[in-house]
Amino acid sequence: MKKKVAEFDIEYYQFLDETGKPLSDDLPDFATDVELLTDMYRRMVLYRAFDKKAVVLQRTGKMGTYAPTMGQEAIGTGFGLLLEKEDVYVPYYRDYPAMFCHGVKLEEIYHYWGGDERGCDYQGPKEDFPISVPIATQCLHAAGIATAIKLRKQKRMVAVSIGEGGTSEGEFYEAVNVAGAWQLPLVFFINNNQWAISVPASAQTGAETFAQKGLASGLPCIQVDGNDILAVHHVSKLAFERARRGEGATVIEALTYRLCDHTTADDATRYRDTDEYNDSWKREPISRLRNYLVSLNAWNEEREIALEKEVNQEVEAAVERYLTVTPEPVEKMFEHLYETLPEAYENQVELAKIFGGKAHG
Amino acid sequence: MKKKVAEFDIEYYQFLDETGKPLSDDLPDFATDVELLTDMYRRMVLYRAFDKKAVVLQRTGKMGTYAPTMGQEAIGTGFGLLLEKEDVYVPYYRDYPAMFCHGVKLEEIYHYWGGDERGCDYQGPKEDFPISVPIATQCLHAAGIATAIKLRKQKRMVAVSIGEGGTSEGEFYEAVNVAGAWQLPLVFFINNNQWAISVPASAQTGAETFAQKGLASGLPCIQVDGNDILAVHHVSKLAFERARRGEGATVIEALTYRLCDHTTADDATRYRDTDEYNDSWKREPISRLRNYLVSLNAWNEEREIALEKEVNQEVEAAVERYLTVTPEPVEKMFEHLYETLPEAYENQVELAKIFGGKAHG
Amino acid sequence: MAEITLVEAITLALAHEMKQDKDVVVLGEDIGANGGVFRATDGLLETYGPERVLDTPLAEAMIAGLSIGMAAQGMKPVAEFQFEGFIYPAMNQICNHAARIRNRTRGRLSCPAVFRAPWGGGIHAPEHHSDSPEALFAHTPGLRVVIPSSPARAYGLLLASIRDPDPVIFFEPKRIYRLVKQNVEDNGEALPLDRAFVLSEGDDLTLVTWGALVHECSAIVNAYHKQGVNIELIDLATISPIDFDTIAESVAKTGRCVIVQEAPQTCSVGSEIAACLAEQCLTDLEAPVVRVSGYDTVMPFLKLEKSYLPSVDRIKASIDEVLEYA
Amino acid sequence: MAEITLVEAITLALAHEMKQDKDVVVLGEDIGANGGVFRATDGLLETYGPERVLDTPLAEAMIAGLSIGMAAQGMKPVAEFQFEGFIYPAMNQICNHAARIRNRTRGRLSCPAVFRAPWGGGIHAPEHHSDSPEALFAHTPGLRVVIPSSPARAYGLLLASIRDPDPVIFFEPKRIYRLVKQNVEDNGEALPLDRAFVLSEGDDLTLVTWGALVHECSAIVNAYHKQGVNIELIDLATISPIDFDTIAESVAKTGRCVIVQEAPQTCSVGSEIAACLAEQCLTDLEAPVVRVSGYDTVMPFLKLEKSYLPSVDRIKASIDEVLEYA
Ligand SMILES: Cc1ncc(C[n+]2csc(CCOP(=O)(O)OP(=O)(O)O)c2C)c(N)n1
Ligand SMILES: Cc1ncc(C[n+]2csc(CCOP(=O)(O)OP(=O)(O)O)c2C)c(N)n1
Ligand SMILES: [Mg+2]
Ligand SMILES: [Mg+2]
Repeated sequence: MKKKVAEFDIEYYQFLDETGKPLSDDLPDFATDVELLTDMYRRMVLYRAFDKKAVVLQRTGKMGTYAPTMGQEAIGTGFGLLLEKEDVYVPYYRDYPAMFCHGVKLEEIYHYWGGDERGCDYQGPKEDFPISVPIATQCLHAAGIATAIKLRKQKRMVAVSIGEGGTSEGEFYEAVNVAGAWQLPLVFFINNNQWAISVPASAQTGAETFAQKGLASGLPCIQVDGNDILAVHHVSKLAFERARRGEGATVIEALTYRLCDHTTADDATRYRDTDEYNDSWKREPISRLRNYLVSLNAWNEEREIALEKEVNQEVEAAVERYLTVTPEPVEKMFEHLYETLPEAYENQVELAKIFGGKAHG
Repeated sequence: MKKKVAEFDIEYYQFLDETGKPLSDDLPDFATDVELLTDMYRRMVLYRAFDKKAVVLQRTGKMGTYAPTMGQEAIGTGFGLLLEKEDVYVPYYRDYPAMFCHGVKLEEIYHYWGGDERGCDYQGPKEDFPISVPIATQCLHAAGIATAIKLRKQKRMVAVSIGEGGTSEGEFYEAVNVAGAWQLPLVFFINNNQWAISVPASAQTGAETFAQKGLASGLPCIQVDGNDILAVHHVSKLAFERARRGEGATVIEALTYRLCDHTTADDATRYRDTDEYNDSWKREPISRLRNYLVSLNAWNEEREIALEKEVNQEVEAAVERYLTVTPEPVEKMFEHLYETLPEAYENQVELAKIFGGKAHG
Repeated sequence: MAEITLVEAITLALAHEMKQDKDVVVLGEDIGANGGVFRATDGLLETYGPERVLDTPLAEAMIAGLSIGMAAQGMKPVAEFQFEGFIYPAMNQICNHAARIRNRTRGRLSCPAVFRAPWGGGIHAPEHHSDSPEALFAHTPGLRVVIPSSPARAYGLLLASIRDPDPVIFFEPKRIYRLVKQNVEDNGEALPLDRAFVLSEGDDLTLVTWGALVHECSAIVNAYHKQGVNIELIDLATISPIDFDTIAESVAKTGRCVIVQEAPQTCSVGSEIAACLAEQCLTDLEAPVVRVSGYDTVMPFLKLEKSYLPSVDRIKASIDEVLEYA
Repeated sequence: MAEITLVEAITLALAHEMKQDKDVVVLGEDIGANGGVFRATDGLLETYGPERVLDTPLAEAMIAGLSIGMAAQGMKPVAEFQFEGFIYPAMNQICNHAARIRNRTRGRLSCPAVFRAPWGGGIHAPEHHSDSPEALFAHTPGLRVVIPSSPARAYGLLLASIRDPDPVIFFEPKRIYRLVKQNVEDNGEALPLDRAFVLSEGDDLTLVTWGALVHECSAIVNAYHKQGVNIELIDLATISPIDFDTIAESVAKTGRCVIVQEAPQTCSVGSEIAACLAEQCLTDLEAPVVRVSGYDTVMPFLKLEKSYLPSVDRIKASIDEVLEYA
């Protein structure tokens, strides 16, 4: 005898089609909030300008390896704007839009990839974690922060992001598992940009969706068009509210496309079909929102030109601050190893001062 | 706009009720195969006698710490009998029934817990992995073996087991994930005995079932009454056939109860309700199958008495072989570290011979 | 003031600090109702409740990762790994994050966590339950590594570790969890984390060890003392950052040094001490340094376990060799 | 015979052995169509197809665990970790299983796998991409650890590692992946896994190093040679089990030793060498041993990376110190 003991489904959200036209009349409330939408738009344009500039900085020898975020702006912007100041954000390495929304400065990310630890010493969101390079580890930090918040009965929440490839790591799953077991105020964003360097999403797992990985711990799982900022914002709101109400964690898979090389050290033409890449530009998020704004009569050519000028100035100012920072002296590599440097280190610090020279690029 | 993009359900299998009465007429073919069923019964009785003896050996100082398997005999016996000689079995540490079915000798397990590496040098199933103490790691070994089998286009399969607590480890999930991604000929058995030492199953995860953890990689997931050997055998057959047909992996959660302390070093009364424990005896697998056999007129008091005698002799013979083995000389601890011991070890081997004495208990 | 064992001293220190500082929480597998498999957290759940004593799901990377997140929020997690052999899944979190978070954020975030684990061999436990992996963590900058060898030192060093603003690997010699009792006052006094303990003074030879072997070594030192040979016995205890000064001072006096450890020899803490001697104390050395270590092979299953660990005979033979060297 | 780089020598050895032995399979992240982020597996997918060249899901414990299972079946998996900093999630599998499976089954099962990873600093990579964790594996009995420093040695040592019946950690100095070219004949000849390489002979001082620093050290040795100082340069290469005999022989001749490594100093391979010298060669030593190491701090982000790594000046200063010691 057999009986069904559990049932699940995964829902997919999308409001705007590729051209920015609503798929139906059933739009979320904020879909007419022009102020919010233009803010979203302004930010996405800014972040893309930031991103392009970063690639230029790297190509011209002014920065180290960089992981561009081109094409994925709607995800981080869509949920980042929902983060309150007192919430905590734990990013993966390709997730500057959400970091910026939460108060990280443009030049901090330049410093980071420029090889300066001060790029992790955020002046804005003091509790946010810096970029995590060891993939998936950040999910457990986020769960730990959410645990602290829950134990202290605070009304805050934590968001964390990860690439779809990263969800193959055990540590991602362990975080999902404890988030479910302990009903943590935590929202997972799986940024499914279809590729993990050269490995396509389809080769990472046998699952039809990455969202369903949350079922392993009984979490609500949502799939969303990550190039439709309305949909991202909408599902994030649902999940954040749930977390804030103390009802636990959610897993959100946002579908998008990596419209760039994996990093500046990568050459995607080695493994990725150019047609697929070109075709994906059709679904990119910025023009989609612009078209929608235009259809609301909330945007025009003139404003576009003004915005372009504005963001370029903002990016240039950040670059200026990045390039003119005084290098750290060599002994800084010891200063923050422990709160107080153990005596045993005296010789090494002396040696470093004698032989170390100063920071270089 | 939202739409459903994926749907799943978990089915639960049970044929016999607690008293051994069929829940319906819908029984599997083999439910009248008296020869098979009495073999199952004989084995379960033997394995329980083996288990009780192991606890006695430990208590009387003749063996080290031991993890009993009391109450869980139907799971390993139920699927172990379906393993072909050329299949590979990768056990967790509480899973002697399946190991025995696949040809491991009783005394080999005594040697193992007695602290003798030769207990892992199985004379029967040469390719099976020994007991894995670091929890969940064995799932990846099983996936690796299944990968080798698949790459070599062999018609064999691999089974692996793990406790429900162990499924919280990332390595379990990584194995499930690759089994799904690569359609490996592999069947996972989650032995849900309700407790991971002192932690109840409900505290391990937010999931309603442990079976559904397989959904994370799109695998078919089945829950089964692990005290009903008919049900275990039936679902295992389905899963094994699937694996042998090259259709990929399955996750099976078998519900049972740890009718013993976690190990001989544990005292379950510290954390476990005695009523719950006592109540669980009602559902134990051996009397259930006996009752069913009796109802088929395939078992009686006389055969029971004969069987008891037979298994006691078999266990005593194993104990005898265990206790009379010649201890290994001390230099054995180097002999199999590498295939050929590097020269650098000469001094250490000499030292060990001088100071080592010989193996003790 | 009561006579307590080493494991009771651990519990006492935990309870003391949980009472003093509500940010201290303990977490791990089976540490709640069960009080830990060695009972190190016995009674804490009853006193401090499930919000300060967290039985976690079974996953060590998770335990470490949660601790890092909680610590970054100003909590002071004291995490237990059930045995040292199960700390490997957490190495990614410990080495790549706990040890680095302060440095890589230039002090913005930090990790005031303690990672405890029963450590070492000699209790006839199953495989993977008797290792001594302290060198792996001593090799990792940004961590502290501490191994106490008596109830009093366990109490004082654990208090210090919990109060320390940086991550501490705290290994507890399980073989001597209950070996001896000692009067330990619950006075909240921490011991310094950068000072080895000179347990007996002597001019003839310096004997450095830590963990359970401190007991064999003490007995050996007493035996030699009766024969008029005075051995200076150092319990290293704060393994990393190492207090080499105390060893150097001693060897300046004795000119001879034997190091005794359970861990395999290659790239071990004993190697570090011998290396520092070769670098900084060469002219003081009147005899070759000798390391008495676990062999460079896998810790055997229980039948051969005693043959693996440094035995009293083996230690004495090395001491004699070094003493006799002219 | 062609002039090839170190990374090309890796590819050549892989291709050679895949051709010779159909049980050899390579696996890892991005090693297929992409040929590995450093192109070490470039072209192998085209030649040997997806059943011999396996792009895996993104999970290092999984890569190691699969390798162990495959190896137990008699395959010879050569697994790539994308960078040494991402090997930590695999430590549980490597230390608790790969290193032990032969011993714990008394030879019934074994693990003829190679775990490759680009290793070391100096290429201005992001954080976690420039570490030198060889000591962690050298401390773990049952493993071999190999680090080549030239195209020819990379070729010969990788062949040997693949053919070796036991697990080998094969770290490739990424800084010199493309630094020099060398004629390497694809003759299938392996180099021994238990012999250090004496790159230049000399009576005045023994200089031991491995990996990318072999190049700076060679240049330094040449410079001293011109001044009439003859330094014996040893490329350790087979890190574990260590070939201490070659070092001891050299120091017997020179009486002076400097060890140069990228890794942090405490409990490092350099510590082991210095310790063995203090134990076995004390009377040979005419001067204190000196280790020139990465500092005992976290490898900095790229701006300070060069200040962290042993520089030519720092190495020379130590050599002078040791030479001048009287
Ligand atoms: C633990 C670990 N393993 C490997 C890497 C190397 N690596 C960096 S990015 C990457 C691919 C990640 O893909 P995905 O998670 O899909 O994120 P995406 O880069 O596509 O945004 C890999 C393998 C790493 N950083 N950390
Ligand atoms: C990686 C690891 N962590 C911790 C342990 C210690 N330990 C042994 S058994 C056990 C509980 C396992 O429970 P479960 O998986 O449910 O299996 P059961 O023992 O109930 O059969 C724990 C925590 C271990 N052996 N390995
Ligand atoms: Mg991706
Ligand atoms: Mg269980």
